[in-house]
Amino acid sequence: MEVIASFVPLVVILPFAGALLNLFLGRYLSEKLIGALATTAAALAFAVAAVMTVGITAHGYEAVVVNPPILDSWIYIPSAAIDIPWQMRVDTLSLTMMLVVTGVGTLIHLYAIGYMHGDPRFARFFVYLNLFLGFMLILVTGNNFLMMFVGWEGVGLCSFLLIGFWFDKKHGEGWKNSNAARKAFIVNRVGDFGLLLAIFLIFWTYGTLDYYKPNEVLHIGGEKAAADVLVREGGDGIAHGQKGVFAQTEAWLAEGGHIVSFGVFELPFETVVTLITLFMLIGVTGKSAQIPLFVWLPDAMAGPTPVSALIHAATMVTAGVYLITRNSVLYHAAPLSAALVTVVGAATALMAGFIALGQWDIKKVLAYSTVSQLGFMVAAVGIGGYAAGMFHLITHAFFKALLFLGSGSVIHAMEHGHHHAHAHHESEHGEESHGHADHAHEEAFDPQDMRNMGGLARRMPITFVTYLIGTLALAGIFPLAGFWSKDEILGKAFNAAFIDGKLEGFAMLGLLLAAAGFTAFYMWRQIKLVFLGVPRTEAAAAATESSPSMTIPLLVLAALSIFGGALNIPLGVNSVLVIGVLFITAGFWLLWALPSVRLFFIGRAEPVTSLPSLKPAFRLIALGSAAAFMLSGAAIILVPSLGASYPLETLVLWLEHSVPYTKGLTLNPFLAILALGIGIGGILLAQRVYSPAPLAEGNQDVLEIRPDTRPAFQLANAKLYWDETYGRLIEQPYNRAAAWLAHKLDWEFWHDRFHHTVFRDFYKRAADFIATPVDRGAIDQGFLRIGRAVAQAAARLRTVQTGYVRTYVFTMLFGVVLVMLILLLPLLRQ
Amino acid sequence: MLDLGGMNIGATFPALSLALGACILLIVDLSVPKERKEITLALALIGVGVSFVVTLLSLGERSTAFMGMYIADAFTGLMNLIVLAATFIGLLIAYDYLQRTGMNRGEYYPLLLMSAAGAMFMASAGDLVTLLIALELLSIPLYVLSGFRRPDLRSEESAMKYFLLGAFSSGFLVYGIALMYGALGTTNLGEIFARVQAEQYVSPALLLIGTALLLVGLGFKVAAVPFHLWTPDVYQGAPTPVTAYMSVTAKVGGFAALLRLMTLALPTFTIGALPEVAPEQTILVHAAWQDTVAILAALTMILGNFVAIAQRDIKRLLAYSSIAHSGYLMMAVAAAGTFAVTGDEFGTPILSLSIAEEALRGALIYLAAYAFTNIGAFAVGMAVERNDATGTLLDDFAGLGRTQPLLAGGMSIFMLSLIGIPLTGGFVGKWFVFFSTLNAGLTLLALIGVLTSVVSAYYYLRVIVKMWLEYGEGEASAPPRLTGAVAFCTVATLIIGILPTVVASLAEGVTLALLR
Amino acid sequence: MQPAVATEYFVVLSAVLFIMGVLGVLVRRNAIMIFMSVELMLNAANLSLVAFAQQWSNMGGQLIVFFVITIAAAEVAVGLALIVAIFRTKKSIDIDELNAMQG
Amino acid sequence: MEKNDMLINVVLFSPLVGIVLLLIMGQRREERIKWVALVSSLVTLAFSLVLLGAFDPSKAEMQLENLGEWFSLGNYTVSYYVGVDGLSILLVLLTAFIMPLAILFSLYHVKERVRLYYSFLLLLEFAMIGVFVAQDLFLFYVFWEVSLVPMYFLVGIWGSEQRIYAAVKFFLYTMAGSILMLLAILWMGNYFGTFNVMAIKAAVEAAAGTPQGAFPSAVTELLLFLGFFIAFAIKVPIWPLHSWLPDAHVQAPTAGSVILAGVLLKLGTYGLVRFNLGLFPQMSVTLAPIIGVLAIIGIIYGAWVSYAQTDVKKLVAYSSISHLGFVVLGIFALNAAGISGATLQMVNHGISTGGLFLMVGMLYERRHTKAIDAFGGVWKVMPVFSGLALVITLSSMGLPGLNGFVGEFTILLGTAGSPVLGVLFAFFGTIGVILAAVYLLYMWNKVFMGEYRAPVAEHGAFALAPAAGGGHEGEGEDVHAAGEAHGHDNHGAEGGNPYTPLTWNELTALIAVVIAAFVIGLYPRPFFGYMDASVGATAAELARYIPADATAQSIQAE
Repeated sequence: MEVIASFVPLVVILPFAGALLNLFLGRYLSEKLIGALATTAAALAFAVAAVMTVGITAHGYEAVVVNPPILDSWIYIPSAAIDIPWQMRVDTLSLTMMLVVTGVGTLIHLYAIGYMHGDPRFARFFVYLNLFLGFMLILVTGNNFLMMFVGWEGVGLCSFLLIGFWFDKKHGEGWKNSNAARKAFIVNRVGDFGLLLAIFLIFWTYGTLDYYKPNEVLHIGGEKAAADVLVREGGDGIAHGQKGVFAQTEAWLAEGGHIVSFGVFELPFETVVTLITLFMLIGVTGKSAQIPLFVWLPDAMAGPTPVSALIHAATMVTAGVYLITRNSVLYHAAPLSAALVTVVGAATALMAGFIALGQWDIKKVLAYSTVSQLGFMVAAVGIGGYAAGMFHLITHAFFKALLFLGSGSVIHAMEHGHHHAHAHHESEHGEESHGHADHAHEEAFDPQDMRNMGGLARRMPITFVTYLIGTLALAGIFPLAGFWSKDEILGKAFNAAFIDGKLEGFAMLGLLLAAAGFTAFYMWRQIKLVFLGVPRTEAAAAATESSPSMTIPLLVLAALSIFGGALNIPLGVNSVLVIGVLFITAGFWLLWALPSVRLFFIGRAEPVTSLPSLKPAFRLIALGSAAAFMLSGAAIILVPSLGASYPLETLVLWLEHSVPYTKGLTLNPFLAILALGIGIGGILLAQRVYSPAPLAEGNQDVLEIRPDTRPAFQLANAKLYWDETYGRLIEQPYNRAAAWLAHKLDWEFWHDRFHHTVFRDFYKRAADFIATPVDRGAIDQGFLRIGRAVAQAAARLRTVQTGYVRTYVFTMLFGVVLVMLILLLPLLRQ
Repeated sequence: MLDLGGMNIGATFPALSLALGACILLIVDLSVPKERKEITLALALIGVGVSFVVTLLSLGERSTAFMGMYIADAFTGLMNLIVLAATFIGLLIAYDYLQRTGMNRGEYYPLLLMSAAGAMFMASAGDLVTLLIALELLSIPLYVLSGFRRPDLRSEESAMKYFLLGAFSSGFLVYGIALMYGALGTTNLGEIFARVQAEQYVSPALLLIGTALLLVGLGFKVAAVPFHLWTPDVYQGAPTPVTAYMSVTAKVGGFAALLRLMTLALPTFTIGALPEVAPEQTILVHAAWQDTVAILAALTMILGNFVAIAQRDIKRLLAYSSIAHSGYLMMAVAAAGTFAVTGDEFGTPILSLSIAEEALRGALIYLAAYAFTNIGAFAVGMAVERNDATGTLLDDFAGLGRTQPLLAGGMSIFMLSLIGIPLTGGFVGKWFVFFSTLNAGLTLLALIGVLTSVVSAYYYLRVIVKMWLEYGEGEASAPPRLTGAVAFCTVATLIIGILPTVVASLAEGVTLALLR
Repeated sequence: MQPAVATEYFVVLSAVLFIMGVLGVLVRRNAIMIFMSVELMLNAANLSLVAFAQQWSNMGGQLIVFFVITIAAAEVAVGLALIVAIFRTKKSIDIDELNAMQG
Repeated sequence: MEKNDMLINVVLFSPLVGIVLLLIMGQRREERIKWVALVSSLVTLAFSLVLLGAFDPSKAEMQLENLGEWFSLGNYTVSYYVGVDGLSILLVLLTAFIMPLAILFSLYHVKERVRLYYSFLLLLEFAMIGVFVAQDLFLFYVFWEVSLVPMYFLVGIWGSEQRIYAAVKFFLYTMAGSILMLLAILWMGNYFGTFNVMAIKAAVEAAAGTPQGAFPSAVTELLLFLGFFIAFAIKVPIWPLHSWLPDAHVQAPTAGSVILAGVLLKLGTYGLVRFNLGLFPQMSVTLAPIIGVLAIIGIIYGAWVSYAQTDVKKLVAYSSISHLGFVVLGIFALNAAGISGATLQMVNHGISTGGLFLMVGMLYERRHTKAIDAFGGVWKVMPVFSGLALVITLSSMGLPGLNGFVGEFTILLGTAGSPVLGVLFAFFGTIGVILAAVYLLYMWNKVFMGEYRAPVAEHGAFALAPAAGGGHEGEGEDVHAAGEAHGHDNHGAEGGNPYTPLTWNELTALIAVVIAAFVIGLYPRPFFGYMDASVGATAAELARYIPADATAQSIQAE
C-alpha cells in the first residue's frame, strides 16, 4: 500500500504540470491540443486516484502519510519548534474528494473544450482549470492544516482568476466580471481570516498542525486505543513523539480538565476547541457560501459556465464540508460549534432556496440552488452526519455539475442562436465573429436571462433530457442520486431531533424540509421557463444543440446523477464503481464509435448541417480520457483477481476508516416518503403555477402578478437585500472611512496640516521668529529702543536714528549682565 | 629675572617665523609691481610653508618659553597646523578673487600672515597677557582686511562695526584680566590653576566677575550668542576671501584662547570646598563657570541654527552657521568644566581632568574638521560670487551641479560635513564633542545639540537642493587655484571623516598634565 | 608697604570709569567719541591693574599696563584709518548710519 | 578567535570598487557606465552568495568577522568590526539581490546624469550592506547615516515633480530620528566603555540576573531604548511616523522606490531586532504590548489608507506601512516564531514590494501616469507582464505558496503564541490579511482587469478611446463600442499603443522577483535554517526577561 499511496504527489503534480505546459507552450499549440493536454492531466490524476482507491481498499483502508520528494519540510523552524511539512495523507476521505474532484474535473475539462472554443484566451483558461485542480487536490490531500490552507487559498485564487476570466467584455460587463472576481476573493479572505486564526489556535494548543502523525492509527469514536506514536530520530529541536491534532484531542478529552496556556492567558481545553471550531466555521461560511458570507457565490456566475460547474458547484465550494468532516473530532468535542454549524447550514439552505425562486438568470438560479444545497451539506456535517454530508457532496457534484453544464449548453446555444438570428436580419454583417468577447457590435442581449428562452427542449434534446435528470435528482425524486443523499441528511436531522432530542435537530429538519420544497419548485420553474413552452425570442428559436464535447459530459454526469445514489446503498462501493466506469466507457464509445447513436439523439432536432468531425486531437482526448477511465475500471476489477479482496461497502463504511464519529446509515422510510412527497409536491405546484404560460405580460413572473405572492417574489428577486445591506453596513462605511483616513486624516491632516503647519511652519516660524523678532527684533529692536531711551536720557535734545552698532553694543551688554548673573548666582545664593 | 635660558625662543619659532615672514613680505611687496602680485602670493605661501615645516618639526616637543607665558605643546602644534592650513588655503583662494575684483593690493598678504601669527600665538598663550596681545594681533589685521574692498561702503561699514565692537569687547577682556589679576595676583595660567585650586584668591566674586568678563571678551571673538550680532554683518560685508579666512582663523584663535583659559587655568574652579568623597568613590564635579558656558552654548546653537534658516544670502547663512558651530564648540568647552574626584583609600580626594582632556581633544578635532569644511564652503561661495560682490544669494547656486560638478560636489560634501553626516569630518567632530558632553554629564545640552543639528540639516540641504535639484544657470568662475583648494578641502574633510586616526593621533598627545 | 589709599577706592574708581566708558559707547554716535569711550574703558582697566599691582606688590600688573597702552595705540592707528576711510566714502562718521547691511 | 575574514570585506567594498571604476570612466560614456554598474552589482551578488556559502547556519554567534581598530581617542576605541549572523546574512543577500534589479530596470529608463546615478546606487548598496554587517555602534551609525545621502540625491535629482520636497522631508525625518540614536549610542559607548555591539550585548546579558540590571535605572534604559527605537521606527516606518514615506516613494525614481521599499526600510526593522531586542531585552519585554498596538494600527491603517489611493505608487507605498507593521509585530512577539517570521518577511517584503514598484515603474514608463483610473485592461494588452505582476501582487497579498504567506503566517503564528502579545494581537493582525486583499485587488482590478482603456494620443485629460462622437462611458453604446473595437483591433496604429512589450531587462528583473517569490514560498526551509540558530539565541535571551507566569508553555515543551 505504501508504494501505491506514494503516487499521491502525482495527483497534485499532474494538474500543475498540465498548467505549466499550457502556460508556456499554450501559445504554440492548437486549441484541441491544449484541451487534450489539460484534460489528459486531469484524467491521469483521476486514474492515479482510482488506483490508490483500489490500493487502499485492498489493504484494509489503512491511511498512509506520504512525504513528497524534494520538498520535505515547508515551514521548519527548530528554534520555534515549528515543523510544517509538505506532507500528504491518503485515506478514504481524501480519496473520496480526490475522485470527485478529478472525476468531475475531467468531465468539465472535456466540456470546456467545446464551450471555450474560439476564445482568445483559450489556453489560459485551461491553465487556470488545471491550476485549480492542483490546488483543490492539495487542499484535500494535505496532512496538516496549513497545506489544507494552501489549497484553500489557492482555489480561491483560481476562482478569482476564472470568475474574472472575461474581464475585458464590453458594455461594462468586463468591469462587472472583474468586480465579481474581486468580491469573491475578498469575501473568501474574510473566511480565510477565520481559518487562519483557527490554525494559530491549533498550533499553540497542540504544538503541531498535523492531522495525524505518520504511523498513528486513527481511533474511531474513542473505541480503538490510541496507537503508539512513532518517535522520530534526530536532535533538531523539534519535540518528537507528540500526537497529531486529533489523537491529542481524544487523549485530552479522555483525560479531562486540560488547560491550554496561550502565554498571556489560559483557557480550558474545551473552550479552546470551541473557539477553534467557531473560527473554522467562519472559513466554512466563506468558502462554502453560507450565511453570512455567501454573497460572493451568485456573483461568481460571471465566470464561464464550466467554471461555475467545476468550482462553484461541484468542488471548491464543498471544501468547507470537507473541512468540517476532516475535523469531525474537533466538532464532536465542541457541541456548541456543531450546533451553530447546523443552524447556519439549515438557515442558508432555506434562505438561498427562497431567493432562487425569484431569479431570472439561469445561472443565478443554479447558484442560489448551490448555496442552498451547500447548506444541506453543512447542516448535515454539523449535526454529525459526516457521511451524509459527504454523500450529498458527491451526488450534488454530479447533478449540480450536470445542471451547470446543461445551463452552459443552453447559454451557448442562445448566444449562437442570437448570433444566427442577428445574422439573418442584417446580412451585411457578414463578418463571422465567434467566441464570447467579440460581440461588441451586437446590441446588448442577455443569453442567460430565462425570459429570453422557452421551448428549448425541442431544440436541444440531449441538454433537455440531461437537465431534466439533473433537476429531478436535485429535487430528490426517487431513485435518483439526490433522493438518497437528501434523505440521508434528513434522516440524520430526524435522529438528532427525535432520538438525541437536540434542539438544532428540530430546527434543521424543519428548515431543510421547507428548503426541499423550494428546491423542487424553483427547479421546475426553471424547466418550465427554459425548456418547455414556446420560444420567446428569435435566439431561442434559433438555438441548436451543442457539440459532442459538451454533450458527452452531460450524458456521463446524467448517468452519475441517476446511479450516484448507489454509492451509499449497500450495493458496495466496488460495484458502483464498476457500474459507473462501465457506463462512462460505454458512453464514450457509443457517442463516438457509433455516429448513428448520436443521430438518434440529435436527429429529432433541427436538421444538423454538419456534424463535427473527429479531429485527431479530439480523438486523442477521447482516447486519453477513456483510457484513464478504462484503466481505473480495469484496476478495480483486476485487483481482487490478484488475490486482494475488499468487502461490500457503502460510503458510510468506507468513510468510517478516516472520519471518526461517522454515524451509520439511517434509512427512514417515513421520512423518505415525506421528502419525496415534498419534492413531487413542489414540482406539481410549480407545474400548476406556471401553466399554461410561465410568464405574464411584460415578461413578469406569474408570482409577481399575483398580489398575494408579489411581495415574496420581489423579496426573492431582490435577493433579500443582502448585497444592499452589506453595501450599506460594511462596504460604504469602509470606503468612506478609507477615503476619510487617506485624504483627510493621513493626507490633509497628518501629512499636510500637521507636518506643514505644525512641523514645517512651526519650524519656519520659529526660524523667522528667532531671526526677525528675536535676533533682529527683540534683541536688535528691543535694545534699539532701550538704547534710544538711554540715549534720550543721556542727551535729551538729540533724536536717535536707527543704528545697528548701538544695538549690538546693547546686546553685548545684556550678554555681560547675563553671564555675570549666571556666574554669580550661586555666590549670591550663598 | 631675565633668565635667557628661560626664554626658550626656539619654542616660539612656528609663530615667530610667520610673523617675521609677514614683516619681510611687507617690505618686499613694495618692490613687486601691481601686475605681478603672484610673487607676493608665492612668498606668502612660502612663509606659511616654512612655518608649517617648523611646526611639524617641533610637533612632539612640549616646552614653555618666556617664563611660562608661551606654551608649545601638542595643543599648540595641532592648532598651528589648522591655522596654517587655513591660511594657506585662504591665500590660495584669495588671489584670483582679488585679481578679478580689482583689489589685489600687496598688503593683503602680510596682513593675513600677521593675523595668522596672532591666531598661532593665541594657541600658545600661557599667560593672560600673551592671550591679550595675541588676540589683538589676530584682530587688528582682520579689521583692516574687512574693509579691504575700498571704497565699497559695505566693506568699510563692516570693518567699522567689527572694529568698534572688537575694541569694545577687548575693553571687557582687559578689564577682566585686570580683575583676575586683582583676585589672584598673577596672570599666568598655570599659576592661576594652582591658586584657584588652593583657594588663594581674594574674593570669589572678583574672580567670578573676572571670569565673566573674560568669557565676554572671548565670546565675542568666537561669536557666541549674545555676542554674535557683528558676525553676519561683517561676514557679509567683508570681501569673501577675508570672510573665508576669518571664519576659520578667528574662530580657531578664539577657541584656542577660550580652551586654554578654561582647561589650563580654571578647570577646577568651584566655589566653596570640594564635596566629600568616600574612599574608592568617584564623583563628577562641575566647575563654577560650566553652567554659564553651557547656557551660552545652548543659546548659540539654537539661535545660530534657527536664524540660519531664514537666510537667503550664502555669506550670511554661513555666518549664522559659524555661530551655530561655535555653539557646538562651546559645548565642548562646557564639557571641560566637569572633572572627576576620586577618593583614595583614605578618602583624600584626587582630581582627574580626563573629561576635560577628552573635551579638549574633541574640540580640536571639531575645529580641524570645521576649518577645512568652512573655508571650502566659502571658497565655493567665492567662485559663484560675481565681481561686483553680488551673486551671493542661494539662488545663485541653482544649477551649479550641472555646470560645475566638482565645485558642487565639494560644496555638497562641505554641507554634509556641516550637518554632521558620517564619513565627513563634521561627523567625527560632532561625535567627539557630543561624546565628551555626555561624559561630562551634560545630557540636556547634548540633546539640544543633536536636535539643533537636525534643524541645521534643513538650511544646509537647501544649498544642496539649489545646486543639484533645481535648474539654473549655475555661473561660477573656477580658476585652478580655487578648484584645487576646494578639492583639497574636500579631501581633507573626507579624510578626517573616514580616517579620523590622522587627527585623532595628533589630538591624542593633548594632555593637561605636564605643563602645570 | 601700606598704600596711601586703599585699593578698594581705586577699584571702585576704575569700575566707575569703565562703566562711563561703556555708557559712552552706548550713547555716542560719533565714531571718534565711541572710540574715545573704548579708550576710557581700557584706561579704567589700566587703573585697576596698577592698583592691584600695588596690592599684590608685584610688577605683573604694571607690566600689563604697558601692553594695554600699546594695544590701545595700535587700535587707535587702525581705527582712525578706518574712520577716515569711511568718512571719505560716506562723508559721515555717525555710527547710526552704518546700516547698509540688514538681514 | 580569528577575526580577519576578508570575504565579508570583499562583499562590503565591492560596490565601492564599482564606484571607483565609474568615476575613472569618462563622463560621456553612458553606454558603458550602466553596464559597469550592472556588472558591479552582480559581482557583489556573487560575492554575497559566496558569503552565504561560507556561512555556518548552525552557529548562533557572529561569524565571518573582521575586527580591527579604526581609531581611538583616549580610552575609547572605535573599531572596524563587521560580521554576519543569522539575522543579517539574509538581508545582505537581499540587498545584493535587489540592487541588480534596480539597475536592470534603470538601464534604458535613466538617461540623465547617468554616471552620478549609478554611483549613488552603488554607494547606497555599500551603505546598506554596511548597516547589516556593522557590529560596532559607531560603524553602524556611520553606515546608517551614509545611506541617507545617496537616497536623498536619488529622490532629489531623478524624482518626479515634488521631488525636492520629498527628498528634504526624507532626509530631515530620518535624520531627526537617527540623531537621537546617536546620543543613545554615545551614552552606551560611554557607559559600557566600548562601542562593540557584541561586547555590550554580553555585558547586558551578564547583568540580567543582577538586581540593578545592566543600566543605571529603568528610566535610562527607557530613554536609550527610545533613542534607538524612534530612529528605527521612522525608518520602518511605524505608524504614526510614516508621513515621509508616501512622499519619498511617490517621488523617487523607480529604482529608488525599489531600493527604498526593498532594503532601506529593512534597516529599521533589522535595527529593532539587532539593537532594541539585543541590547534592551528588559525594555523590549516591557514595551512590547505598546509597540504591538502601534504595529497593529500600522497594519490596519496602512491597508485602509492604501485602499483609498488614486495613485498606484502611493497605494503601494502605503501598503509598505501595513506590511512592515507585520514585521514589527513579529519582532515584538519576542518569540522565535515571530522573530523568524519577521526576519523572513523583511526579505519577502523586499522582494514583493520591490517587485510591485518595478511593476508600477514599468506601467509609468509606458503611460507616464500613475493614476489608477487611467489604466484598465492592461492584462489584455500585456499578458506576460500582467502574469508576472499578478504573481507579485499575490505574493504581496500573502497567498500561500508564495513568499509573503510564509512570512506573514509565521509572524502571526508567533504573535498568537507570544508570551507578551497573544491571540488578540494575532486577531487584529489577521484582519490586515483581509485588508491586504482589499486594496491589492482593488489596484489589480482597476489597472489590469476591466475593459481595455486605450489612452488618448494627444496630451491633455485622460479619456477613453476616441470615438467619433465622443461617446461617454455607459451611454451612446454603439458609437462608443465602435470606437472601442477600433481601438482594440488597431492599437499600435493611431497614436501608438503605449503598452510596448517588456524589454529584456524588465522581463529579467520581474522574472527574478517571481522566481524568488516562488522559491521562498515553496521551500523556505533553508532561509529559516540560516537564521534559526541566531533567532533561537535571541528568543532564548529574551525569554529570560519574561515573567515566568506569563511564559508560553507550548505543549511539546512539557
